[in-house]
Amino acid sequence: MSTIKLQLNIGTKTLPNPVGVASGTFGYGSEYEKLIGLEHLGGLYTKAVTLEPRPGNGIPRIIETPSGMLNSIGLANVGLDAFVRTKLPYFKTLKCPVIVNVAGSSADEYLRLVEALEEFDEVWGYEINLSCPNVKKGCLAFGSDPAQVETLTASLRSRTAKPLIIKLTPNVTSIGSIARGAEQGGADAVSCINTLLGMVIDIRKKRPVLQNMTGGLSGPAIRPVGVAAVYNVARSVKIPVIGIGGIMTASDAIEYLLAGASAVQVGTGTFVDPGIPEKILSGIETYMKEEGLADMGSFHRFIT
Amino acid sequence: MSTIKLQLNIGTKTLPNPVGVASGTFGYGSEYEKLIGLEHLGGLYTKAVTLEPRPGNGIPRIIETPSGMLNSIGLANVGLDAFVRTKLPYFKTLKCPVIVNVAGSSADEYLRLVEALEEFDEVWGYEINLSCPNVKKGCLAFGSDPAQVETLTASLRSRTAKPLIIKLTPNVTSIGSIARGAEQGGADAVSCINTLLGMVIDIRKKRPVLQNMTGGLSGPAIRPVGVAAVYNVARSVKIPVIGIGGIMTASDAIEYLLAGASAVQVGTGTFVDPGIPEKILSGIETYMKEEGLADMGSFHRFIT
Amino acid sequence: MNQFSAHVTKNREIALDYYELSFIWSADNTPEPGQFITLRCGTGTAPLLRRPFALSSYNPETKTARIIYQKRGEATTLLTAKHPEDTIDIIGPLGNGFPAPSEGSRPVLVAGGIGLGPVLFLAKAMRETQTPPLLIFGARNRYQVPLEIIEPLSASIDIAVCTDDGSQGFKGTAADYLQEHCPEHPEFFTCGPHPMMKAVYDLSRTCRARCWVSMEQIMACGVGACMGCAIAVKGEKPFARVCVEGPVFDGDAVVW
Amino acid sequence: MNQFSAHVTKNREIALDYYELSFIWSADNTPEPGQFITLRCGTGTAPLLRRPFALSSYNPETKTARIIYQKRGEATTLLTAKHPEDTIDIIGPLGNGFPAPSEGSRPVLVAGGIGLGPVLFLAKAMRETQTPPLLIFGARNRYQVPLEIIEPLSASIDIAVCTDDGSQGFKGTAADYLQEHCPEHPEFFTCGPHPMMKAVYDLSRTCRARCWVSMEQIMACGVGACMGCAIAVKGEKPFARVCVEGPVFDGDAVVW
Ligand SMILES: Cc1cc2nc3c(=O)[nH]c(=O)nc-3n(C[C@H](O)[C@H](O)[C@H](O)COP(=O)(O)OP(=O)(O)OC[C@H]3O[C@@H](n4cnc5c(N)ncnc54)[C@H](O)[C@@H]3O)c2cc1C
Ligand SMILES: Cc1cc2nc3c(=O)[nH]c(=O)nc-3n(C[C@H](O)[C@H](O)[C@H](O)COP(=O)(O)OP(=O)(O)OC[C@H]3O[C@@H](n4cnc5c(N)ncnc54)[C@H](O)[C@@H]3O)c2cc1C
Ligand SMILES: Cc1cc2nc3c(=O)[nH]c(=O)nc-3n(C[C@H](O)[C@H](O)[C@H](O)COP(=O)(O)O)c2cc1C
Ligand SMILES: Cc1cc2nc3c(=O)[nH]c(=O)nc-3n(C[C@H](O)[C@H](O)[C@H](O)COP(=O)(O)O)c2cc1C
Ligand code: FES
Ligand code: FES
Repeated sequence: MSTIKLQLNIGTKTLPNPVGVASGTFGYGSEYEKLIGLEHLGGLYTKAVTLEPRPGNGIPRIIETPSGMLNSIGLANVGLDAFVRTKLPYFKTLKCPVIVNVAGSSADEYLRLVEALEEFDEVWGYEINLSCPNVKKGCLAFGSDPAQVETLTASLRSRTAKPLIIKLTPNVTSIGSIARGAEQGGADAVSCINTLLGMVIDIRKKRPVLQNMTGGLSGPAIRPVGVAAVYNVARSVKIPVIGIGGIMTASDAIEYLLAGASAVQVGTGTFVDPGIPEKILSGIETYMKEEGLADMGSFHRFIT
Repeated sequence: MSTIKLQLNIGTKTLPNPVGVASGTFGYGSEYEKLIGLEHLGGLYTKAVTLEPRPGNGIPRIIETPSGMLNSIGLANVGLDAFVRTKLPYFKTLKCPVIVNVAGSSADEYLRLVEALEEFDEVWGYEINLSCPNVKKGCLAFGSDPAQVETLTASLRSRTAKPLIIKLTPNVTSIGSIARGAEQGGADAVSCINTLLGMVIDIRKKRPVLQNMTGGLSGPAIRPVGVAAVYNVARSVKIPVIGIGGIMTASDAIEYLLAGASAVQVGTGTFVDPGIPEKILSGIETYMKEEGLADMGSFHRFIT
Repeated sequence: MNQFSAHVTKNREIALDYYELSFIWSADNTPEPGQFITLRCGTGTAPLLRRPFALSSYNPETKTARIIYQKRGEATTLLTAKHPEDTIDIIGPLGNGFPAPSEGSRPVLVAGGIGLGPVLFLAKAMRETQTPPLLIFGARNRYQVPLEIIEPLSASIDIAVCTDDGSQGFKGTAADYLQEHCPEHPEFFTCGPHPMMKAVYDLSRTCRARCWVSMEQIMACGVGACMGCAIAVKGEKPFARVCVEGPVFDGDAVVW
Repeated sequence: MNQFSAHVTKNREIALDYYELSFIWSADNTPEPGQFITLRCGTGTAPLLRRPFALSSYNPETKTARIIYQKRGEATTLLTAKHPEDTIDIIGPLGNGFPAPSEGSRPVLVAGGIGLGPVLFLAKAMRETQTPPLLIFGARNRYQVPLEIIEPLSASIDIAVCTDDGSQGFKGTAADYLQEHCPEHPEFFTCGPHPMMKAVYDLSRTCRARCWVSMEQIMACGVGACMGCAIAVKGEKPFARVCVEGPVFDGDAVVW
């Protein structure tokens, strides 16, 4: 059996393995440090960071749905300054790459965030959240127009040499063309999918369960949508694709890899069982050995 | 307790009650006649009819997914001529409204189908399938462009006075604007949602399970997406909205009604239990009595 | 065909991961060998769809019907937890059963794995009415052979058990056995994994015998409405629905 | 906090739709009254999320912990099917427990429905270390009162059972009882339905007592990562997470 290469190049850097944890589902890492070995993560994508602190949306914010969940956290976070002060020191102690998920309500905000984080080595790279369905203004508008995505990506590109990952929303007519916008703007990778727009109504109270009316649907329910999105995106761009959506098992992750992803992120799955990312990584290794696959690229030759 | 009105006007006609069965999941009705009383249906939406007979897509065509299923039937159907010859006589014997789901690969095909069916009284109305994700050419392209939807709807409108329902796909950036196109074209109602584009991969065979690669995701998994779509569409148009997607119980149907739908269709739910449409209808009646709701419109005053 | 709530009377493991479920039949029609039912194994949304199972026996006096099933995934695992007090939601009988064998032929029934149920039902029916059949059953190893279900039949019909590893009966597949021991003027009735049925069909070509095959395909509705259970067939139409045109097909009609 | 696979030692119905689940505790930390665990009730994708339950007792000698839960929906229904041979996937102990009562105060523990578990745990702890508390438990009717769980405590502490319909003990809500029978210098510790806790808190304002409330909110992660379990609080930040800042809060901090 030949040796297996789990690493993956994203721009100028290398992810140690293909299994990361998705933004907004893993906090800033410390929340899970007692439960799992963070050093095994192939990428810790932080909760979105915004320029100003944000309290997040009204309550309730989450509700379970068939094989999924709907959330409307909003971009609840401490804001850039407190993030730098209170979270970065912790990231310094971590052995896994920390990718900061960045969200803004204007192009300028995105740029200022990246500029401010650029000097810190503990920030491995950026995942640009153009796709959050839970804020009224800003990111969703950007994320659904290829030209705007290209322009914003290009501006960000000129400000950083670190890995720049654009996160795509599935709530568009053609996710492939958005991905092309990101690629043409100079992104090093795209990640997809973010949550699907959804709503659950309390029929006795006769109003949506979530205070924010709609929310983002995640979990196994959306996995087929995510796999199809990755399949489309991987056929639209040459940069690596990071697959997200409903991944609970190694088999689920392998579906994404075969569809064209070079890495994956586990989101809702970690809520269900924090041990899932590690189990997936070892399951991928076993599969690669069994099937004689040498590296992440070798998953891509089967489905054309 | 005042009397309850379950009827609903669509264009010049009236649906007897708000619970129909969705296109492609109920064949032509006869398949279920031994299991349930078809006379209770508030609308039997036929499998899509095309001009020429179509064998449908390759096999396998379906696969279960978490709380849902993926199908790629393709528009398997006997074609217009055989439909008129072999199916219409049966519809004549039915007491429920039969709405013919119409699909084409060009505007001209849609028009010819409606023209040909116009003379038959047993055709209560049309549901125009602009949204099937399972055929390479045609309907999906139409369904994702408001201007094309408006033009096609207007042409259809000039050819029929029967209820004209445009069925919308969720695989678009703004489903509300597609709905507006349909309304401006003269549609009597819109129905939504059709299935979400999805893919499932067999990791041992290393290819998509469905021979057609991608398929349409339906079932409870997509219900939050359907409810959000109906909520958006109902705020974009004044014509009635028919809610579809993952409805299994009266409570699910009521979510759609509260979100802005005036009627619903049960699809995948009928596979799971053919008795579901009737249970839902009686559940809606009970709810209306308990909550003091007089008619379908009265569901719409709570969520704004 | 009816939808009914059936009382479970027994549910027991009969071989490794193979179970036999008995329940009270209350559809209008009496089921025929080769016909199937669909049942809802859970109550939630995952697993979602009804699952099809062929009937393995029917006793008109006690109105008891049975299926033999293998524990495979979520739905069949839930099924193993059913107890005699429980009820299950059943639709049936569905599809077309096996035809009667032609005059003068020796029925050869070939079953593999979960194909045992319908073939056993057929064997029992034939035992009473025609030339006693030869029944060949293939399994991976002896743990997967439900001996106590098969043996009682050996008084009245010839039975050959085959295991891939030779741990019980003939060593080899059911098709291997058939190749070596095919009787005169055979007519084949088979249900099991696709490769096994194909092998039996190929053999039927060589010896110019008729061959009836019970096909499998994933199903959504089970009643002909969804077009989901299509298989490729020869003839005018490229596809046939397993649930209504089958599950039993003339082997000649199938695109193998 | 650890994730561990716990052996179930007992799981029994203790009142109508109320169950007590006992299991072996193997986290590094000893759980405190008011702390909770999350557990995975099924193995499939629906129900999906872990469910939070407050601990109702802990025996350091046998390392046995317990929860009292009500059968409500899919997840708790699955939980009722756990047997002594089974294992369950647990994360805990989570959150902050109840604080010790202030010097000189009389602890008044008010529980309603599924709030009984943490309050019982607290009562048992207080029984040994401080002024014996008064425990008030409210339920809808006598069928929902797990007498055999509550009664053994009555030897060492005062207990008042209240039912909405008067079928057991005091007729009225726990808050009604409290209004009529509030002891001197009380300090409140409460867990139960929101309206009950609000009533207890309002009463605490009237009698200028401290009031500790154990809040509920739907949870996804249970460890502070998802921001899902927010409740509205007073102070600089508008929200607090029940799973890490709570579940026990100073009643004064909560936006009621
Ligand atoms: C006409 C017919 C008769 C059958 N008779 C028997 C029988 O007598 N005994 C028996 O053990 N099994 C029988 N099967 C197969 C049985 O339906 C599957 O084993 C069962 O559905 C597995 O469900 P699961 O959730 O446990 O496994 P899963 O993990 O969901 O699936 C395991 C395999 O079962 C098949 N399957 C899954 N869902 C369906 C579905 N909705 N319809 C059909 N196949 C499906 C697929 O091939 C899949 O790969 C029959 C199938 C058909 C079509
Ligand atoms: C800190 C805390 C401690 C709790 N302690 C207990 C206890 O000791 N005993 C007990 O019986 N119950 C307790 N609960 C409530 C318990 O978590 C719910 O009853 C359980 O989740 C219901 O799940 P279900 O699937 O059976 O019901 P469902 O039908 O899913 O839900 C019924 C209700 O349970 C609540 N619920 C559902 N999902 C969650 C979730 N993921 N997180 C939190 N609440 C949810 C909702 O209010 C919902 O309306 C506690 C909740 C919290 C937050
Ligand atoms: C509670 C919650 C919060 C989330 N917050 C963010 C966020 O801040 N930024 C972001 O880009 N995605 C966010 N997401 C989306 C996830 O990163 C992921 O794209 C999505 O949940 C699909 O993956 P899953 O099905 O594995 O959860 C959030 C998801 C959840 C469930
Ligand atoms: C097997 C299958 C076949 C379908 N065929 C059609 C079709 O021919 N025309 C159409 O407009 N919609 C078709 N649909 C979509 C359904 O009508 C419905 O919009 C969708 O399944 C969502 O509803 P559900 O979740 O209740 O199934 C089909 C769906 C399924 C599952
Ligand atoms: S399963 Fe639906 S047509 Fe056969
Ligand atoms: S449940 Fe995730 S932060 Fe509390």
